Amino acid sequence: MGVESDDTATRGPLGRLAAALHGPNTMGNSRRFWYLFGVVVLLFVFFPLYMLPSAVTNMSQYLSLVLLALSLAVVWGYTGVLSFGQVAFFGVAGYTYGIVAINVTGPLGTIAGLVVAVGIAALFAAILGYFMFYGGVSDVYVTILTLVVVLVLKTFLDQTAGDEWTIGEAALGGFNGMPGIPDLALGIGEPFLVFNDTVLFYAALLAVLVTYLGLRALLNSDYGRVMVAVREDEDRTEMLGYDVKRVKLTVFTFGGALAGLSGVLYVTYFNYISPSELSLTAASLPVIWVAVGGRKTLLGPIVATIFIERLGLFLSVNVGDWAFVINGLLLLVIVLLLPEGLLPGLRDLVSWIGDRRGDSDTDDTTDPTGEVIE
Amino acid sequence: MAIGLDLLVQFFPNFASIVLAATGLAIIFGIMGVINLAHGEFIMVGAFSTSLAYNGGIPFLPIDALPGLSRLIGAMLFAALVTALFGLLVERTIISGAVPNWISERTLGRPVVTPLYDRLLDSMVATWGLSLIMVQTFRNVFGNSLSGVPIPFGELSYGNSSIGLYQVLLAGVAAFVLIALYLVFVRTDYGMRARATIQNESMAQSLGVNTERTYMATFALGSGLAGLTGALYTPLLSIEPGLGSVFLVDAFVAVVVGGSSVVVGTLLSGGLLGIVDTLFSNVYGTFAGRIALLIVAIVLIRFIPQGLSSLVERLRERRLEVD
Amino acid sequence: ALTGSGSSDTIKLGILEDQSGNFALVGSPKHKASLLAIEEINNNGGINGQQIEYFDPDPQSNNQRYLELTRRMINQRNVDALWAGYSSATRETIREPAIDPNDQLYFYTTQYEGGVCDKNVFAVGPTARQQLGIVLPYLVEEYGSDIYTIAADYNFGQLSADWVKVLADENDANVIGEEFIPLSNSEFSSTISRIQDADPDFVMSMLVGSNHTSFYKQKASAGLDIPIGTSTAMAQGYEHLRLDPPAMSNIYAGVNYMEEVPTNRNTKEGGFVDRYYEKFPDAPYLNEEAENNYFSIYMYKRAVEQAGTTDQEEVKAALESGITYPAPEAPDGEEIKLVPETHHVNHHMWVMRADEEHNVEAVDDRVIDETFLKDTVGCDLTSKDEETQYTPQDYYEEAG
Amino acid sequence: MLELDGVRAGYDSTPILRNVDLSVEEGEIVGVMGKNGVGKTTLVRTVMGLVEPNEGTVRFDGRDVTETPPHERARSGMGYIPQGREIFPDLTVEQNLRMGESINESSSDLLYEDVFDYFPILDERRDQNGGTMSGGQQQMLAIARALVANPDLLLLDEPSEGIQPSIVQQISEDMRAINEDLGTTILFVEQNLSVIRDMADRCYAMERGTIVDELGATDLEDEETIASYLAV
Amino acid sequence: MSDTADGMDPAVKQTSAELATGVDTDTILQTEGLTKRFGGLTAIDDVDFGVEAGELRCLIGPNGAGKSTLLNLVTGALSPSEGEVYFEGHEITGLDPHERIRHGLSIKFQVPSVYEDLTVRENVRLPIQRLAAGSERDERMADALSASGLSAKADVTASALSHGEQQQLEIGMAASLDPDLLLLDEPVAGLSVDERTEIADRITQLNAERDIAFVVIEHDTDFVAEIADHITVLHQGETFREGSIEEIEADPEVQRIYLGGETDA
Ligand SMILES: Nc1ncnc2c1ncn2[C@@H]1O[C@H](COP(=O)(O)OP(=O)(O)OP(=O)(O)O)[C@@H](O)[C@H]1O
Ligand SMILES: Nc1ncnc2c1ncn2[C@@H]1O[C@H](COP(=O)(O)OP(=O)(O)OP(=O)(O)O)[C@@H](O)[C@H]1O
Ligand SMILES: NC(N)=O
Ligand SMILES: [Mg+2]
Ligand SMILES: [Mg+2]
Repeated sequence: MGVESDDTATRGPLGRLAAALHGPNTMGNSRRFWYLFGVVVLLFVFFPLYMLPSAVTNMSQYLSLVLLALSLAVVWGYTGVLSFGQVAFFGVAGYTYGIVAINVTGPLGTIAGLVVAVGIAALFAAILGYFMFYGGVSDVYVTILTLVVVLVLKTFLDQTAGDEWTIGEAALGGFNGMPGIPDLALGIGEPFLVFNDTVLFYAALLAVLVTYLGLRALLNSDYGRVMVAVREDEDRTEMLGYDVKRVKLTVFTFGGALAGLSGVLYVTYFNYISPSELSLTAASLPVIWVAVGGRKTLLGPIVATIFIERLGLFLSVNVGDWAFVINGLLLLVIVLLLPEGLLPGLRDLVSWIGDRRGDSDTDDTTDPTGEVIE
Repeated sequence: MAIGLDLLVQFFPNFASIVLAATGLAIIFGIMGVINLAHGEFIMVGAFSTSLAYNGGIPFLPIDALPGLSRLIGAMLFAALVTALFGLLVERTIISGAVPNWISERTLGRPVVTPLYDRLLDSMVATWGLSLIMVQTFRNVFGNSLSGVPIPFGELSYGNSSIGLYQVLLAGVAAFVLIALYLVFVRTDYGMRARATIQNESMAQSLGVNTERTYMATFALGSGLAGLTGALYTPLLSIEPGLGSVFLVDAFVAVVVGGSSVVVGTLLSGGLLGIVDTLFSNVYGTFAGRIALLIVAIVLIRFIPQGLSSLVERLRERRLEVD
Repeated sequence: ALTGSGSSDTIKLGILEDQSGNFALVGSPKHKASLLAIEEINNNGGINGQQIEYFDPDPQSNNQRYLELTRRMINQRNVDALWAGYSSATRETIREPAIDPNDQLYFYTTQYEGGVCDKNVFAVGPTARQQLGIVLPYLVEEYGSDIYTIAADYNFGQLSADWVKVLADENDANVIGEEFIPLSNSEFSSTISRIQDADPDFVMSMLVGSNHTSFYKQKASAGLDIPIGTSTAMAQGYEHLRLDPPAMSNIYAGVNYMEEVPTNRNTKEGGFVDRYYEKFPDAPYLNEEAENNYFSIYMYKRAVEQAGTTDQEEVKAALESGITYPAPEAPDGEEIKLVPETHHVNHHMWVMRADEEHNVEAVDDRVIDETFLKDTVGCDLTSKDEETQYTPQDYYEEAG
Repeated sequence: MLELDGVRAGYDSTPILRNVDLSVEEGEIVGVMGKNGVGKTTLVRTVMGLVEPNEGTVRFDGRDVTETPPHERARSGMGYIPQGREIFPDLTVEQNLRMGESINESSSDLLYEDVFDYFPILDERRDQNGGTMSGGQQQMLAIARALVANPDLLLLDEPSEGIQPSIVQQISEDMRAINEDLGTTILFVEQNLSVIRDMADRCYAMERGTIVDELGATDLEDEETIASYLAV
Repeated sequence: MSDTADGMDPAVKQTSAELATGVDTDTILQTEGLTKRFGGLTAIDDVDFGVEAGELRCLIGPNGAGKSTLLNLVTGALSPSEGEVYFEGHEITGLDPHERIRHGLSIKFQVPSVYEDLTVRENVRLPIQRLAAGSERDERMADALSASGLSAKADVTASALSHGEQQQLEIGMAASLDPDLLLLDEPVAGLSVDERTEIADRITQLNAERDIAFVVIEHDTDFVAEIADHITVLHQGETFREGSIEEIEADPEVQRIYLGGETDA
């Protein structure tokens, strides 16, 4: 898009970094936010010290799903393209990683798997995006079309149990899925770092942190503002000289890659993938995380993903029969009472209460002929 | 010839299931801008109500005492009514937020819920929550399955094959539902007012439309149709809380492929998708039928994003041009 | 292998069975029968004097939840043995990332396609080969040699269909038609018409799940009146009780157990069925997998008693010593045997037939050994630790 | 016919109307003028019931309608032509007009002939979707929609906006004719000097959410006076 | 950012060469045989409409004459049934709207179209960030804000602006694209008298100082009289008259179809 960098040369590198991370498109622009952010990051960094191993590995799973949520936040929340198909890229990357890593043994195979998987997910998104956006498909039609793509993939994968669906050493495995997917590893020949347990946790944490900060920078950059402009009004944006279709395609492709990365981390957590990652339920989860957290934010989907997933576990352990009911009620209540999402809703609630306190003074003293109207 | 006859006969149940799955969803989606992900569960309510009523599970309502076919028809009509009322309840509490707002206005002094009308995505999340609640509540209350209802009417033989006559008759019911809806929309102003309401609610009010009642009626009608679908399929299905999920995807695809006009759109998409499904299932097997149906849907959405009913409109315009 | 927490005087079992979600219909009898076994054992003095403590969170038919809960069972609850999951997909979800790295003793009790050869896994349900191996020869004998196979279009169905072919060969029968149905399909008129066109002597049905249940109703209403052999219907989801007659009329199930299996241990007063309904009066059915959970908990008890410890390696060794148990499926005087080499069970198999009124009676029964792993692929966990699942591809490679 | 007494109203917590008193006699044509943003539209919307007053009363036809929802006001005879047209974009022109039929339940005559007489383009374009009509055509449609059912009180919010000069003149004349022939009471908001002068019997001037002046017939002769209320 | 890339397209070159020989080089916009049909209705009928560089043209005509349609064909929001559009010597008929904008076109729509949920500053930033960076960008944003009279409301969301302020904002956004030709569809509809004057001043100023050519659609004849160099009257999709304000106002046919018996004083 040929956009120039911001005018921040005078503020030094730190100032430039701060400027890059701040802007109207993300929540949390105050100093207090960054202190809190630091504290939370530290809590996560030391998580393995005070939590059980199972909690740590479960957390790595939530963190890899956070990337999936973020991919939808970027595509839907910031660019206005509601894809119901993020799990398609997630799943395709998962399977691709499995196929490559099973066939090419050793750490290099896993790294190649990662690269190829993310690349294939991005390519798939690019092709699908081109098919849709350059064909004039928009709004809810994108939503349904992407959903149908997911269902086609699932229907197809469900019946790949036969031997004809074996690629090299890797059998797609149909409904039962593809087991034996190796952990990501670094090294040549012998791995010197294997991404499992705590290592996987830190890798996922790092990925989330980098993605979050990177997305903040992206969304507050010129390009991010164009994305938001596309969300707000496609025609107006086109008439300001921006190539709206290309922006949507680029973001959709990027979202596909991010969902793909999420898929790779997720399958290395399971060492296994199956078509149930492409079910209607699975496809709707990212939408729910993002909608519940607040789609026009990055933090919202992060918090909501971890919260909802962890809550599900809590309920299945402690509640039993009525867990789904409580889960459903919670979704309902959040959507009805906080339509902008959990985090923006809480923020507005806090400021509303603040206003009410402040207001109650001014209300009483407003002069009926006072300058209320601008 | 035999193959042709076979395809024709097989087409009827496919057409019926797509149309019946879609109409209720189409009305609620097309007129209220609400995507009801709990649509399958509304169908399930219809099926459960039918099974309970038919088997004498409803206190004070001796439908099971009716003789013969009237017992089944009574149970089905009862189920459609129950689902419509249930829809009304959902509309008042969740979709419009009227009940929570009534409470909050008396306690907090302000409404807390913005109606979900024309908020496609929020309505999706909310009804997804509703569907979780409904499935598990039914499971907890009624158990994992209910006893079924026999399939009436016996078989229809053709060539050296046969099919349940009931499944063929369902296509007739589907056609009847479409005609009835057509009459409701064409003969009364209801359809026009409902569409006006979603396009501009406050203007519709200013022209004398009781928009609240329009929404309630629309949601109840859509729910009632879902209930009817559940009722009609009770004899054919195993009655479990999750049974609605089979219908959901086909319903969605049919609605989107059909386009904005509920009756014409559903008719065309039911017809086309039914043909595709029948053809591919028969020639290449059930898997091929399924995949072909989905792929045709993708291609149609891509090339006719306004839906099949827009083709009819274009034809109509073409005619105007000639005039 | 265990670092027991404060209460190491109890034996801890993890019971992960679906109480809600898609598989609740088949999962909740598994859950209930497990509790019954545990209660009986505790009431009779426990195992080696130790009471059983159990953890039974609800995995909600969700594989992701299964993995989380399995890890929690292993890390947090330090369970001595784990029963978990209905579908093979669930088993595969937890096997590699959680069961094997922790060498967790794990019982998988569902009837399944077969082939798991894993030192930590005791797959004690019947395999497709065992189930089809009793019902298919019976039907060939009774009705003739032309078979039409319909099966769910996924691993279990496809592999079962392969076993039908293998067994048809062995019994001089032929598969004249074969059709796979996606799990989401519930419309069967074209399938029914194809069966009528093919005109087989009987149908083998390996349809799975509630959508596929519609097949039986629809074939009845279409007037398709043909014997059907199955490994899936009736014993798990009690279709003969849920569907109106005559949907299941003339259906023959090859099973190791169902509520109606006529052994004294099962149906005699005070037998398994009575004890189950006494504890769970509202339970709808006592299914095949429920019995598998039940007897395998007792087998575990015997193994611990034999090993004199709950140390998992020693218990596995004890289980590999040829443990047997007088399970409800077996007639008086007979015990079913856990095969040391394969961790599978040589079940007493039954052919159960439903009539027009859906009354179920046994028409044939005998012990059928699990031969595929042991004889064909040579799985021997007593001499070689493995963590593999073999498929019929291996059968064809090994057996030609 | 219409009487507002001490009305305060606004959006959410922003107060807009402050202490508005206003009355329109049966058969009168009354204008409201004022600069952009003073609250004219809010006033009309309050009369229609689309904005709920926090204080004060609205009386219509002798009845207190303060709590009455808009659709009942419409049925009891209020016809509303909003600022910005608010045509139903996906209904045809004919359907848009039919939507107006439920106004004024008490009168059974429908004035399609008169309406098509004023705006023949609407007759020609019966089957075109409202949303694809040109800006001015939509404005005509909005006026026609409120007129078909012969309302007792017509509320017009800047009816001349976007309409070609010749038709603007014509509208003023038509409104007067409707007023005389059918006895329709009219309350209208305008920016256009000549429309105010041509149509109004009487006119209120608004500033910052409240009525600051009332101009009688003689004041309205004088364009300077009008202009002074419309300009700074 | 710039449109140099188009120079490489031989087809375009050829066309512009052809054009250069036949047509006045000062013409920045020219339509040839432009026609748009909606179903049976011909909204634009074989129109050859030309605008000179630096000109301030008004486009008037009865409701439904096709004025907005013509602008939409020029910007590419609609595609023509027949005919071509040339801009600064290049044929732009098949281009996407954003490509045309990059050639130096700009538009303010009939219905106000600003980003309602964004602040005024973000609104203004969007056109400018594509063209300028660094301190130049800041300056141009500040200029655009003050020229629109919105400096004080820079951090207000656009939905909270009055109708007139939104019009000002949209004109400001369109103007900050540095266009050679700015198309305005009813810029003063619904505005009060003083706001009309402000916008008239703004237009004449942009025209004089930045040498931007204008096509302005408006029904307010006083306003048209105040700003227009030259007027085109469109009627039933065809160019009906062209001329100066005096000529047009005096034309009895224009009075009949458009202005009415007597024009406003
Ligand atoms: N829906 C709304 N929410 C909040 N404020 C609003 C809303 N609609 C209007 N306002 C504000 O109320 C004030 C009065 O608006 P109103 O539309 O009544 O003015 P008006 O006199 O009709 O102006 P105009 O001549 O531009 O039509 C303005 O400041 C406007 O910004
Ligand atoms: N999409 C469409 N389908 C059918 N007819 C259309 C469509 N768009 C515009 N028209 C018709 O084309 C004609 C020209 O419309 P256009 O909007 O260009 O008029 P205009 O000159 O801008 O009028 P106004 O001054 O009222 O804004 C009108 O008769 C209109 O009804
Ligand atoms: N093991 C099965 N039925 O999946
Ligand atoms: Mg106004
Ligand atoms: Mg126009």
